[in-house]
Amino acid sequence: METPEQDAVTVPETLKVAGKDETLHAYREMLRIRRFEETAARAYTRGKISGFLHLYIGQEAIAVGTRMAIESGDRIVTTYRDHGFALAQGCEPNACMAEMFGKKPGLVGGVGGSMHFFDRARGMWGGYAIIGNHVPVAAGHAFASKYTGDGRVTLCVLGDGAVGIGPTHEGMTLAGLWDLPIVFIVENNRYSMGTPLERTLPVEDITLRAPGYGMACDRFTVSDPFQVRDRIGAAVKRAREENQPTLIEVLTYRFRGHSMSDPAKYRGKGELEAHRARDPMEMTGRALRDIHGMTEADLDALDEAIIAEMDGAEQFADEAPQPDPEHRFRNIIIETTEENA
Amino acid sequence: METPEQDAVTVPETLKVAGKDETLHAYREMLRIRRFEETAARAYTRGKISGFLHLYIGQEAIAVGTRMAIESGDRIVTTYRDHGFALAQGCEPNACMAEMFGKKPGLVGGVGGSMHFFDRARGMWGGYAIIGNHVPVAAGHAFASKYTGDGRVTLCVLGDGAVGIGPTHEGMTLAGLWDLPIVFIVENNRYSMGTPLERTLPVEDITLRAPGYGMACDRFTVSDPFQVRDRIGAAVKRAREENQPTLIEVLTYRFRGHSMSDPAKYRGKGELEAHRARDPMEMTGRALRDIHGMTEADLDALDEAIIAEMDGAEQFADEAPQPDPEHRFRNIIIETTEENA
Amino acid sequence: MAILQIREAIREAIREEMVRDERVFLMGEEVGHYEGAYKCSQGLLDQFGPKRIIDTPITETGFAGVGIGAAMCGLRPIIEFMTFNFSAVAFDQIINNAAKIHHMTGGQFSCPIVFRGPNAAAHMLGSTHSQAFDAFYAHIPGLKVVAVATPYDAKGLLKAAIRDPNPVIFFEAELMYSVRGEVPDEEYVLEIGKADIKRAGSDVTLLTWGQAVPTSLRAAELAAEPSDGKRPLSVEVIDMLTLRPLDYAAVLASVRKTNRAVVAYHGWPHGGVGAELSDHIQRHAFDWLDAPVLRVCYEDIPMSYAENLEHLTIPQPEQILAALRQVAYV
Amino acid sequence: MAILQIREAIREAIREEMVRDERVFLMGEEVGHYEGAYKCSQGLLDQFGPKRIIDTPITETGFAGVGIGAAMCGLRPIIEFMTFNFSAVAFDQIINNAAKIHHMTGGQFSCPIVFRGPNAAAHMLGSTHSQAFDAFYAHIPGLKVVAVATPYDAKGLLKAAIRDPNPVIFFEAELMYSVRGEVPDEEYVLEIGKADIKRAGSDVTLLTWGQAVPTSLRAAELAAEPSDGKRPLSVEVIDMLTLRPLDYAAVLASVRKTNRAVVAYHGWPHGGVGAELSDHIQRHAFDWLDAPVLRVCYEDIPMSYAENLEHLTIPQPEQILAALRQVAYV
Ligand SMILES: Cc1ncc(C[n+]2csc(CCOP(=O)(O)OP(=O)(O)O)c2C)c(N)n1
Ligand SMILES: Cc1ncc(C[n+]2csc(CCOP(=O)(O)OP(=O)(O)O)c2C)c(N)n1
Ligand SMILES: [Mg+2]
Ligand SMILES: [Mg+2]
Repeated sequence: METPEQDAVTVPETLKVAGKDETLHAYREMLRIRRFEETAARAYTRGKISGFLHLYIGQEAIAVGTRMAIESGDRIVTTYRDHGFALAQGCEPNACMAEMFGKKPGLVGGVGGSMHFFDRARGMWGGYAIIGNHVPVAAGHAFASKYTGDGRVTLCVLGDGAVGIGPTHEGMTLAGLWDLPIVFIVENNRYSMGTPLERTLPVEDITLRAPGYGMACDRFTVSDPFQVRDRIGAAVKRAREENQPTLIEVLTYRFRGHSMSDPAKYRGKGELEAHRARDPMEMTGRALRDIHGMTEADLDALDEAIIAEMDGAEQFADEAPQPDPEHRFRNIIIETTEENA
Repeated sequence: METPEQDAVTVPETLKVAGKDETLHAYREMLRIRRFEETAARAYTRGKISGFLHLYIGQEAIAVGTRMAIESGDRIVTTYRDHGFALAQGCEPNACMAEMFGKKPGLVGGVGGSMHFFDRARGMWGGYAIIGNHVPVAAGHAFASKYTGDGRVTLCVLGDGAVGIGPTHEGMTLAGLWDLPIVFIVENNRYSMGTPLERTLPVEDITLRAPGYGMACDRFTVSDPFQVRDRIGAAVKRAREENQPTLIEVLTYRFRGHSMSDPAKYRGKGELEAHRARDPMEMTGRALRDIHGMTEADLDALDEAIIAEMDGAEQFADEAPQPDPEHRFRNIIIETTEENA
Repeated sequence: MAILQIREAIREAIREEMVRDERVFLMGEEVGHYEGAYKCSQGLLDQFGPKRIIDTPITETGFAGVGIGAAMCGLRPIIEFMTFNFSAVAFDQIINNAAKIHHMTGGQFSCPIVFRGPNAAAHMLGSTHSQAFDAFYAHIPGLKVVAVATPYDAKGLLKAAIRDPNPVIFFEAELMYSVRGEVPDEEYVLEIGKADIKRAGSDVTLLTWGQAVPTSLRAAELAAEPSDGKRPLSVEVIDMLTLRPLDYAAVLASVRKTNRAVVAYHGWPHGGVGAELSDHIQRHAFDWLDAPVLRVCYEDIPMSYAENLEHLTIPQPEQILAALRQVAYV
Repeated sequence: MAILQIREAIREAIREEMVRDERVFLMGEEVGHYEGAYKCSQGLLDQFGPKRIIDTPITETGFAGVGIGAAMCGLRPIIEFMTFNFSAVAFDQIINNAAKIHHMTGGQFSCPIVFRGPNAAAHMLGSTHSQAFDAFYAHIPGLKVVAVATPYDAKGLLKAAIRDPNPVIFFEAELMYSVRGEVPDEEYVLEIGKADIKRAGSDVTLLTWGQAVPTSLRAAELAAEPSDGKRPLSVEVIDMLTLRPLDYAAVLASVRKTNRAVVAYHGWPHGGVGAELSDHIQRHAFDWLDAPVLRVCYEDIPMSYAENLEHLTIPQPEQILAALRQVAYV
């Protein structure tokens, strides 16, 4: 596994030029995702959350940076590793936590769990758990934008493990052929489950596929949320103004296992530490201290407030009622009426 | 549609340097395919052949050139447009015609028809009719060659319309990742059914996909069977000696409709004529006359012999018995025995 | 009343719904410039233009998914599969996205989409191109499944399917596109979920759908006017029309009257809609049944290309007649 | 006799067959270095190396097709689906290639391949990860379909599946991999196509398979020793084990003895193997039946994540008991 060089461990340019408020905002958002997931992880080990739980810890800058690059009304379509984008889009931690607890006030009423976060009002369009099968669906959202002229951009997020599967190929083929307003963001965290890239990709550079789709592309290692905002922002602009799709490979790293059940024994020696050493969230915190003159105490206070928010979410989820038994029969078939016909 | 320039209508170099015997052989093989299919087309219009009938007329040089580039034992895996490769591989016209007539002595006993020619002994490994679903299967043959070290090369033939579909992508991804001894030959005849490339491909150059699969590639417009032999031969060598896959796009043209039911109204004006003017088979015939001193009479005699062969095949098929009724229950489930277990 | 072919009835349904609702579009292989592999969309590209009549590359998973994604945005896609055999490569989109989006999103999104095209055997197309997908799709909660056999039903039910807020699988039949029948001149929409008695009778209930409908009606004629001196039978032929949800009420009402039932359809025997019907009848009309429910369908084998083998594999009127007589002890 | 978990029995079957036959290899996601998502292949990469224990990218259609192509060349692939839910994206390879190659090639090629992995619901995985694929694959001629619920059956039938010259779909269950049971120390191979009486009885026949086997055995206990004072019932629990071809002889022999039948399984109700069984029973044991055949299976809905909803959707012993009593008029 490529492990970053040590000199990477200095505050990146994009962070240096960012203002204090936006830096603080980005830091808070990333920290909220991390604390939310740490809380969820504990709840999982206590048996309060079940099923599969895939943590985003280490990748937060992508969701937060992307949020800063889009308008409200734009659509985020992602995988089962969806907490980061959900929170960055503004979903309520209470509703998200309750969803994972399988409770009635959950984001989708408790029927979906961790892998299926949907919050239409906040531009969170899922939450899909069959690898690659959301890619044509996302292309369909972009198709609808072009059809209706709603001016929306769709952002389709997938993992490095999803580029080899057919539905991804078909979705990208149609996006390229039909010039759809969409941005494909491949979160390359070096692994699909326990398998490193070398055993899943014929070539390391995923963007080599872009020319075959007639798509523009970009590729970079995440340093901080503003870098992500700027790089993805350019693609969003291209989509919105020119109806041109873009394939972006974002090199990132997850600090936890694939899911809670994965001890991640497959990592190389020192690999995790090297990536932690350039944790985009820590970088952002450092910028607040070194550049914007915030104190440890300031950051601790912020952290405590966020931890309290997430503890609150856990308590809310814990105390929330289960869905009523009849709920399992709802939202399957819609009755036909004059209105919806 | 790209229509070839007129100066293309001179005997190509590769034909000029070919010897008389091999030129005559190649011409005969191409003519056999063409006459076989013309006979089949007539039989179809008389209701003797049913189902779908896809003619290869115009593309013969690919099958004949490929045959000259491979060894016996190598595997041809192609689509429903399979008559050309079957005959080039040495399949009996009688058996092939009988198959299309749905008769007992058919190549696969009359259960497959035109789209499913299989003749294992002659390296004809099908004959598949679901677009793209033979690509992973062909990769599996190549996988088996690497696994057993049998030294065989698999040639997987697909149409321009098959490059956008998922199974093609997955088969090529695995071939590239695992370094399989396979050659992918995309027969780009400019149309998938009635749809020209511009409406099916995001980019015209199909080989732009090769880098994403970590594969070597080649791309050329068919001039004659020897050019095909040489270009595909290089890829076959790479596969056999280095276990390296290659993606080859062969620009060709079908003179008939997609299938017998297609009047091909969608062609551009003068398009068909322009392509006929550089018909690789006619070119080869011209080389026999202009370079190798054969007379019209010689060629006519050859033609008559071939027409007689194909008429014989039609008569054979016509007179052959239908499969026995019980045959429909055969070859579905194999009884388990000591030997096959 | 106009006399239309089924392909024309389908075309008119699409045309009328596209005129009525801007959100409706047609997408599939060869639906535009080629006007449909079976000419169901003849003239539609000229009338509605390439924005709403969309030719696709061969990417069933891709354009099925695009349709689903567009439906989630409020559009009303009609996705044509050149034949349902090709929906096998899009199976995941249908079972995991189309059928589940509304449920999986807690009702925040719906998926008003129609997947339509010919289903089951045509003539001598071989094993991969002759399959009935009824059993697969009717099994899946979250879908509606319709199969039509007359121009009247085709037009009325396709319009209903296009207006339906749920994903609808709409089965046509390649060999029936030219079948003619009366279609009202004024607009009408039929109700999904209702079976139709195509021929009333009192001795035996014959449940059928799709391509087996004409075969069943023929069998009913043969049973009514036997040429072999056997006792005539009054057969009630019910076209199920909707395979999910099944019109169990219509089925039970008839069986409780005739006390006998045969199910005839195009499809393999192991499980499927045929078994569902006979299971339901034995469970809910147990005390009314004078004979076991019989099924006449494909043999349990892949379809062969050879004409004689294909003919033997597909249900013929004679076999249905034999089943009708067997349950009536004639 | 050793006591093994089902995952160990599966591993031993694969190991023994790989030692016995060079042509056998295991391919799938995470089967090698990760040793299987459910640790079924623990230690196999070390023993056999990466040539025969092959990690794949996420390309179910790709590696299913590679397995089919390799089988056509004479190899004996074992293709692991991490769960059968992911076989939906490979559906075409299974229905159109694996199931048809032998027939479509006039017998020139065969397809000796095993597709294996966990099927049906686990615990709180939501609608796309909790589906039973029995109905889909058992419907398809050209396939054999097996479902196991004990270490003994798992080992003996997986070895049979690997040696079988036909394509075999082999269903396991995520929640049962840790189930322990006796497995003979000496080699044995079981016969595909034979049901197994897991508990003998005389009042009611209970047909079941897969994850519903332990639930059914529990229900049989409850029926035998009622805590509620109701009349005890002697229930014959038959584990079908093979879903295609079904062991109809064993089914009919039992039903003609008990005159009553219940089918209990994990899967949706519309059609499928459950309907096939009750249809077959009513047809061939009509005069023996004292009550309609009942089915206990999933409700006809997508699976919800919430624990209480999932519990209500999956057959529980109490519901099976109620069905047993209903057919026995208790
Ligand atoms: C079609 C399909 N096959 C297999 C799986 C099981 N699975 C879930 S996540 C995963 C790994 C995905 O890795 P990647 O795409 O890199 O995303 P990441 O988890 O790293 O974010 C696998 C194999 C699945 N969900 N869908
Ligand atoms: C999955 C699938 N979708 C659709 C079809 C119907 N179909 C058969 S051939 C064909 C066109 C293929 O064109 P191309 O790949 O260019 O091959 P060509 O016919 O030109 O040789 C189509 C759409 C099919 N057989 N399989
Ligand atoms: Mg990854
Ligand atoms: Mg073509």
